[in-house]
Amino acid sequence: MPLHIIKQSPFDSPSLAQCKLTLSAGDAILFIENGIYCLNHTDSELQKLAENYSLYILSPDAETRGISNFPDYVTAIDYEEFVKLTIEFSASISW
Amino acid sequence: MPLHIIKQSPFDSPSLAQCKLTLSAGDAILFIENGIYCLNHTDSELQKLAENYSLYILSPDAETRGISNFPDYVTAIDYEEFVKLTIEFSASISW
Amino acid sequence: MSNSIAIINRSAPYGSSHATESLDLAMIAGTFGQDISVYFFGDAVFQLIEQQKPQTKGVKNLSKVIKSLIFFDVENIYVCQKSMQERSIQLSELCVDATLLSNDDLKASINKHSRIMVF
Amino acid sequence: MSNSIAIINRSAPYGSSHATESLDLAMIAGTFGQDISVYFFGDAVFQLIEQQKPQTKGVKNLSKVIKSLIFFDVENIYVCQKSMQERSIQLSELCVDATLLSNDDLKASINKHSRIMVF
Amino acid sequence: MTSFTLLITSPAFDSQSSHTAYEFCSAALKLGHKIDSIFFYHQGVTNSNNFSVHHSDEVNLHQLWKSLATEYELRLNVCVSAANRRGIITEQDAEEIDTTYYNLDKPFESVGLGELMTSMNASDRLVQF
Amino acid sequence: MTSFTLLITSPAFDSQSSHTAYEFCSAALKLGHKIDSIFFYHQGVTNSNNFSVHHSDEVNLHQLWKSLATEYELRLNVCVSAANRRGIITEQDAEEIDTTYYNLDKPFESVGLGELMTSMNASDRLVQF
Repeated sequence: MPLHIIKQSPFDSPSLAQCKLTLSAGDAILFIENGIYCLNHTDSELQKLAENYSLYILSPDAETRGISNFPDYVTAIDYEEFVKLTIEFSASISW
Repeated sequence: MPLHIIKQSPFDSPSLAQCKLTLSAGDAILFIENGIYCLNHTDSELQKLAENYSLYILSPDAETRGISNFPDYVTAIDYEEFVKLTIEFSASISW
Repeated sequence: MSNSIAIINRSAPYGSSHATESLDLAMIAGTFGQDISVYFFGDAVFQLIEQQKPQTKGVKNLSKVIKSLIFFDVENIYVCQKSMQERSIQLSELCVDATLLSNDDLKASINKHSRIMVF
Repeated sequence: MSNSIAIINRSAPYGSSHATESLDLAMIAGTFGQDISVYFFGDAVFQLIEQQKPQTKGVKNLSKVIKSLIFFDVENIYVCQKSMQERSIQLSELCVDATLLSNDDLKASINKHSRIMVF
Repeated sequence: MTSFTLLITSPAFDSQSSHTAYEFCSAALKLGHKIDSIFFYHQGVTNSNNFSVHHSDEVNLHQLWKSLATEYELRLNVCVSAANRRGIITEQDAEEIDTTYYNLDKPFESVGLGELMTSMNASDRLVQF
Repeated sequence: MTSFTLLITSPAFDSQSSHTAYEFCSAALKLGHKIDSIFFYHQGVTNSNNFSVHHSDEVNLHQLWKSLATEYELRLNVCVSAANRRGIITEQDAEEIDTTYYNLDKPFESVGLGELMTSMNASDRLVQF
């Protein structure tokens, strides 16, 4: 059960697409750095992912980029909660 | 009339897609470095581009990557011909 | 056209150093009296979001840097409309009165330049 | 599973330094007797092409490096079948007898590891 | 308490990831966790370059790492081959190329990749930045 | 004869682009063209770091630039701010931070971005790598 950390823009890199190919039941995804822009996907891709996986967003990285209202299917967290997530999951993959 | 230089893989970056949005009649495209992998597109995208634009490939970069048979719609060139292309066209864009 | 400069930005802000150093270059070009156009294309449209609030000490708010371009005589600022649409960004979210370009206008505008740099 | 290492390669060779330093790391892990699996995923499948012929002095032929992994006790080499198909690469073009994995098998295999690195 | 190895493979200035690692590390330490080592590999080695000079309004990540390492007695391990290739050398490396100048110094330490294996084996978690 | 300004914004070791620039530059010179300047900006400044140490079987691009510059009297201009941020400093920069060590030396020259404007205006073509 890895924690998937997406740190690149889905418009600029294959990170989100590659991560999706390796998701299994019980996995979680955390969006940080330019991975925050996954929220700008028009096709409600994240909403679909949220049906099967827990989605988190690193709040300071979102605010830096001008995003302060999060959709209700993602949980905004801080660095301490980021640390806790990496402990809760047995492994992490930084895409 | 710019020469478009594509140096990133089309599977890994938006370079080819972005270049396509800025192409005008008379432009040429040169594939170098990981841009060589544009030849691996399955959907015959390059063949379509070749109908309207001149396509070149930097031969040493292709051979490095194990590609020595080029489709007939791309012209293989060396560094000296690369230099000549940048003179022939009034500007270049390195994607 | 002989010495006109186009800077094509295509990188998102903060994740990398592209935006900062590209804007530095644009300001120097303006200061040196060059004929310069700055394009925001692809992920670079994220640089224009007004509500940016860098949470890290020592990281510049890029929307403020972009607003200041005019003081360095960088007046031609163009935004790719298609890139905004793809990223669900509204005109009202932008920090400057930039000129929105359709794809055909974007091509025509870039093609006027003989010195083109991509960041 | 506690200390098993997975290295996920996803970068094309030569254009960047990812492949070289990732393979260096795999060899050291093998030498140190770690339980290691190496995955070739996305553009990294291009690293496996047999016919690579670096044209620059001082650039290593990566297919030879990959063939030598076995001598460093790196035995578990996996390739994503879907990535090969997307890039029109045939099995006969590869430089090693790697295990081809379907998407479901790839997931299951990666998930067995507790130390996962991406290059 | 959980023990971590942090692997940093992104460049100091050209990517946000090294800064993310710094914030993550600070948060983990505040929560009382242990950082077995911070291992700088690939482009991450640029964090160890002590010639980094920044405008007064910019972050100097190199200095931040140094302060954090001193406060918490952290191990800042830098892969020697990856560093050398990128123009980052210790006093000993400098001697070998007949120069007296160097830019990799304490608390950063130049080590082999084997140290990463040792640290991973001793830690509960590996996180890459 | 055509005159060129070459702008290098990619890192020396971590991308192939700097090497492409070197091959392009060599070919242009062989064909009798003029290189007004090679301008290193953004991550391209890492080409100027004279601490780069490579295995004997690896390319040392820093040395290749030096040889080419000496042979053809090329101008290797390095943007001072971009270099400093990435831990590349001249003797003068070193004095300002109270150290005697530095890693940016002739034939590479530390200059401002204005030099790029001057060079572009004097050249027939700009090519970015």
